[in-house]
Amino acid sequence: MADLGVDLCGLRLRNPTMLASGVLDETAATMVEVARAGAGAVVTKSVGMSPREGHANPCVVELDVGLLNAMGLPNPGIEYFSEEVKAVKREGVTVIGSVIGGSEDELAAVAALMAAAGADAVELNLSCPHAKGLGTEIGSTPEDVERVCRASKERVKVPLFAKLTPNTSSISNLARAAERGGADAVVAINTLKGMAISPEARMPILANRFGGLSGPAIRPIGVRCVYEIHDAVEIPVIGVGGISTGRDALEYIMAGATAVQVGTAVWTRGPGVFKSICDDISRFMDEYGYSKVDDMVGAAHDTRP
Amino acid sequence: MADLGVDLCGLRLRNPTMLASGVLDETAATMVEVARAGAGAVVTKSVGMSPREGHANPCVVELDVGLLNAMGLPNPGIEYFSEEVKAVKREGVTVIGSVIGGSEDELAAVAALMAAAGADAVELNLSCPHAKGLGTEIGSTPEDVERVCRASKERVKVPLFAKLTPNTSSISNLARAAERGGADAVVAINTLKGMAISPEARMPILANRFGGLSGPAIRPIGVRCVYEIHDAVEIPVIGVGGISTGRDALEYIMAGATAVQVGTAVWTRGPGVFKSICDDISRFMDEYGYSKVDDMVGAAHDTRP
Amino acid sequence: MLRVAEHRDETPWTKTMRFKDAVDARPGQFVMVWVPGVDEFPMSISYVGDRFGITYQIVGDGTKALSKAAEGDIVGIRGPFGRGFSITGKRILVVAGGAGIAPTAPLVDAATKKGVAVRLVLGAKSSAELVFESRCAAAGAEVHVSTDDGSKGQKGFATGLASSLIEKERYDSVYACGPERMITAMADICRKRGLPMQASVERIMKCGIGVCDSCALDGKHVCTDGPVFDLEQLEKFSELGKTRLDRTGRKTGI
Amino acid sequence: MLRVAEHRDETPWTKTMRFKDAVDARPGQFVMVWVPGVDEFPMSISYVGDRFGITYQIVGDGTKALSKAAEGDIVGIRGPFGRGFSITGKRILVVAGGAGIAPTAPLVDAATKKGVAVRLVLGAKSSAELVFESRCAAAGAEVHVSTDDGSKGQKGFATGLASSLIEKERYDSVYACGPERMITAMADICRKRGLPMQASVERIMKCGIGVCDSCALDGKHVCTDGPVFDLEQLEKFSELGKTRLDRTGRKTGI
Ligand SMILES: Cc1cc2nc3c(=O)[nH]c(=O)nc-3n(C[C@H](O)[C@H](O)[C@H](O)COP(=O)(O)OP(=O)(O)OC[C@H]3O[C@@H](n4cnc5c(N)ncnc54)[C@H](O)[C@@H]3O)c2cc1C
Ligand SMILES: Cc1cc2nc3c(=O)[nH]c(=O)nc-3n(C[C@H](O)[C@H](O)[C@H](O)COP(=O)(O)OP(=O)(O)OC[C@H]3O[C@@H](n4cnc5c(N)ncnc54)[C@H](O)[C@@H]3O)c2cc1C
Ligand SMILES: Cc1cc2nc3c(=O)[nH]c(=O)nc-3n(C[C@H](O)[C@H](O)[C@H](O)COP(=O)(O)O)c2cc1C
Ligand SMILES: Cc1cc2nc3c(=O)[nH]c(=O)nc-3n(C[C@H](O)[C@H](O)[C@H](O)COP(=O)(O)O)c2cc1C
Ligand code: FES
Ligand code: FES
Repeated sequence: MADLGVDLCGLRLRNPTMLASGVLDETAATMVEVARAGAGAVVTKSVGMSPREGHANPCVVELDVGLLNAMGLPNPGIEYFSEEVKAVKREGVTVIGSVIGGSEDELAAVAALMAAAGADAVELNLSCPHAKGLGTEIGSTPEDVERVCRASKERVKVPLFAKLTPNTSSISNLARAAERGGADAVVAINTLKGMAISPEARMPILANRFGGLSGPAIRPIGVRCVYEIHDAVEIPVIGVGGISTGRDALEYIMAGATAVQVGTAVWTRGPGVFKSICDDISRFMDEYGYSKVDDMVGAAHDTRP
Repeated sequence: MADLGVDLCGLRLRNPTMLASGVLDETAATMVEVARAGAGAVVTKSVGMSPREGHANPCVVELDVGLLNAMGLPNPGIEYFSEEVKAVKREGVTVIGSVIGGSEDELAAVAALMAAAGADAVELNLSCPHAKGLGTEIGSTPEDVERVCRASKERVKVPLFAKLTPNTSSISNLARAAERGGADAVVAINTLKGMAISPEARMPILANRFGGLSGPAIRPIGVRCVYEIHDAVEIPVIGVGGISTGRDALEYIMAGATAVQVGTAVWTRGPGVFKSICDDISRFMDEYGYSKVDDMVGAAHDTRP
Repeated sequence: MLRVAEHRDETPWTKTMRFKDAVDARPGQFVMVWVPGVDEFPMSISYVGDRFGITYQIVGDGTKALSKAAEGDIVGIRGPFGRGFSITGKRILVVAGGAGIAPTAPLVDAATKKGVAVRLVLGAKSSAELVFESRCAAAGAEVHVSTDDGSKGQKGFATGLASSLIEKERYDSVYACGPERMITAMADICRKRGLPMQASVERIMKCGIGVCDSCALDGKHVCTDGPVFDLEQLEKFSELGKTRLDRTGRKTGI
Repeated sequence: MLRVAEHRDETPWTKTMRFKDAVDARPGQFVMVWVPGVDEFPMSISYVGDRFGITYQIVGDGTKALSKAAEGDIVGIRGPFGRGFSITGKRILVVAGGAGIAPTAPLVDAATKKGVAVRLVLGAKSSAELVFESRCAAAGAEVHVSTDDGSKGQKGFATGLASSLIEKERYDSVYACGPERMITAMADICRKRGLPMQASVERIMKCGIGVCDSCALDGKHVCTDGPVFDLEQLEKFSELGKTRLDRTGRKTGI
């Protein structure tokens, strides 16, 4: 049987799947349940310096092709959340702490507190498309990305991941900036900025009007982004966007992802999705003669017969 | 019964639906068939100065959520194509000529020839995500868009549309630039840059590797773009991306589109999709008490009780 | 979006809204109700099947706005979501406190229709706030009323009345919906007596579909694993009756 | 991606490839065959149902690369696409020229199975290039061979042999697949005789699914409206036998 373990910036994961930030990861108990269901690691909800309620309801729109959400980064603040991180760590789960901040200093401060709480790695969310002053607004230019990564890098010893936005004309440029700024890995992609309108109500459905599109709809975009980033940087890439089967995960891995994250598919397929993806990958590796995941990373770049 | 007619830059369309560029519009006979099936107007395949074969096969990937294509802008060149335009006009069909070019001068020259052939309007394709030197590469910055529109505007008397790319951090900025450059309307959106990989073959499926994502997957992105553009410019917006039902079209109209284009749905629902969309819209207008399409344009902007 | 077919007052603070449409749902499932421009919130389905409906108390801005909707107006509905009640046994006791009657009334309908003998304890603050008493009686349930102020039926809480019924008669299963302390009290009684029990619980809901974690209860989710939980699960909850998450995700006392 | 189960030579330039998988298709439908890293092109299905297959002539880079695939190798398949033949009548004449036997052999299978009397005219350049003669005979068809060089059967084109059969016997329907001038010649004969006819035609295919317009034939599309058209439609085509679109979309002589 194939070995599904992967090495990611020195972290050893039992399999390449992780729970994506923002999905079932605001409380310790839930994160532990998801890890038990099969995820190789969990990424926490994006947490900031102080508590946030997030946007008013409606904050999700269910679509045939995925999900549109404008949760608005609700979170209990890093002080409170540190206890949740510790509780997850006590259960032996690999946990990556996602952080947000309104400025590079605030972000670096939250990152430092997240690391202090025991997170195995810290993921900078530079890419939420629907919360003012957080996310995209500090991650939309290469200059910002570099500066922000550098500030956090100085305060964090554990691996630092930069999660990038696809709402840009060149995600490679953002990835290069993250690498220059000292990020140890790049995570791509966050959601695409979208909107759904109710013609009957003649208004946008989300209370925040704009939201982030996730799920199967964005997979071809995410795969393309990972493929481009793999060509642009030396640091590992973590692929996310629309993964719900092993085959979807393999697209990302062959595009260049060392590991993958799964969010929306937890809605459609439940937390069992992690095990199901791993089983698929393992069957594929046996059939196509791969003994370790690493042999497949970026494989779609080297062949043209 | 509701009146479906719309006025678009002085053109009177019997209904707000048009065939989108690149789908069933390389030959006159096909365009006439699609118009007979119900489209209010047809946009031609994007045509350049000289003939192009386009990319090798495979050039499409069928997805659950839409279509990924890298046709590579095959076209017979404007000299040959002028005869097709004339043949369509002879049948009394409203035809919008889509044009491409490697530089602003070439584009303006093709636009002028397209207008001379009798096109009712000219659409500048500034946004194809998968053909080198054409499309996005001359339409990815506001400066380029403005310059290119201005050059064509000087040579074309009929209405000039600028078709924009969503592969950007701000489509509003591109729309403002098009308006400054003299465009009479903005068309949004073209496809999103994407990729599909075959894990079994360990390579991208499209011969061109990268392609453009269209269909239901991109509708929330297109609606968001039209909503943003409607706030940014005074000129009309034409909405396109993932429309296959009247309700989809109404999302765009309420976001601010004066008319809509339909491409990928011709694959899933056949050319009858135009009539079906119009029937849906008409039923909706009767039920919700709208007497003309114009009363719904941008309606989702004005309400918050 | 659905059109309101009927909108009637049950009490000064409780209304029932019915729609032209049918919903294929089990008693205990809920929908997310969108009042355009105001809010979206969870509501149990109080009438399943044809012309489905909800029954709600007016407590804040969202329900106040909903209460103003006229017949023919449109309301957004997502769902049905969650797991409903499962009806087991020949004789059951249903305990409903306040708005807790909303999901239990269709349970009474379904159970009596199946030939199950149903005793319903209907608790409210006062006689003016009793809902669905005659509906449940007409369905064939034996209805026992308790009011906090004694204005009708037995004075006191529903749990008191319920526990005296349990002492008198053997039930195959107990169903509870109402304030959380009523649920924990019923759970205590049922555990001691070895009675199977199911209860519907409430938490803040944002997504309603199991992604946002805002309705978390010890790692389970009210929107997908619930809102109806059985006694075995209820006993495992360390947070039940003690804490709930606020909108930021912090545990706060109930 | 499907695995090649069997790959055999039919003639020096024609091979049949079969897959482990079944396809639910009508005779006359086609698939798009992807040879990774090389090309994707349309091929008629020559075996429908279980272990479906294609039968192809090696003409260029794509088919040459395909011909090198070994058993167990993977090939990409999209489809089945298009409209196939419909079998009508009690006695039919099938005329196949060259690789035109690929879609007509399963038609012969299906028709004989239904109890229809089938006469097959099988045309090829020489006896070495005849494909599926024994398959069709075994299925129960009366097979008439013509070769351009007279190395087997009647010397000359398949159309000549077909027209002499039509003079001798009354057919309910005629089916043709092969070079375009064979199709137009058969259409002439059938029109004159008032015989119903169906023919499969070829055009450049890029998408295969009715979006790109590259397979256009007078506003119809070979990939979705065809590849099989009936006589009524064939007669309306002004381009048939005269012009076809090249890869840029310009009409060029055939
Ligand atoms: C599964 C479920 C079923 C429910 N069924 C019914 C029912 O059948 N009848 C009924 O009257 N009530 C029901 N409720 C409670 C109902 O959702 C709240 O009364 C309603 O959301 C109040 O909204 P508001 O805007 O009027 O008040 P607000 O002023 O917004 O809030 C008043 C209180 O309602 C609760 N609440 C508010 N928003 C939410 C939310 N999004 N999710 C959960 N609770 C919230 C909180 O406790 C809050 O303090 C149910 C709740 C849940 C979770
Ligand atoms: C509906 C349909 C069914 C077909 N069925 C069969 C079959 O069963 N057996 C068989 O041998 N051949 C069949 N063909 C023809 C087959 O598609 C071509 O022989 C094949 O594409 C040649 O590819 P190549 O790369 O080897 O040759 P190339 O060197 O690429 O081309 C050789 C010739 O093949 C034709 N061709 C090439 N590419 C395409 C394309 N994408 N679409 C259509 N024609 C093309 C052109 O006429 C070209 O000049 C069919 C064609 C169509 C349209
Ligand atoms: C409900 C929801 C909430 C999310 N919240 C966050 C968040 O807090 N921080 C973050 O970095 N990404 C967040 N995301 C984005 C996901 O982590 C992920 O990048 C995106 O959804 C694409 O993956 P998917 O298609 O597997 O969901 C959220 C996504 C969803 C659906
Ligand atoms: C096969 C195909 C070919 C296309 N070719 C062109 C083109 O030549 N010029 C252009 O401006 N857009 C082209 N497009 C983009 C469409 O016009 C449209 O903007 C996009 O597909 C989104 O709309 P849809 O989801 O309705 O297809 C093409 C799209 C498809 C699917
Ligand atoms: S309401 Fe979002 S997980 Fe339950
Ligand atoms: S091959 Fe594209 S329309 Fe037929």
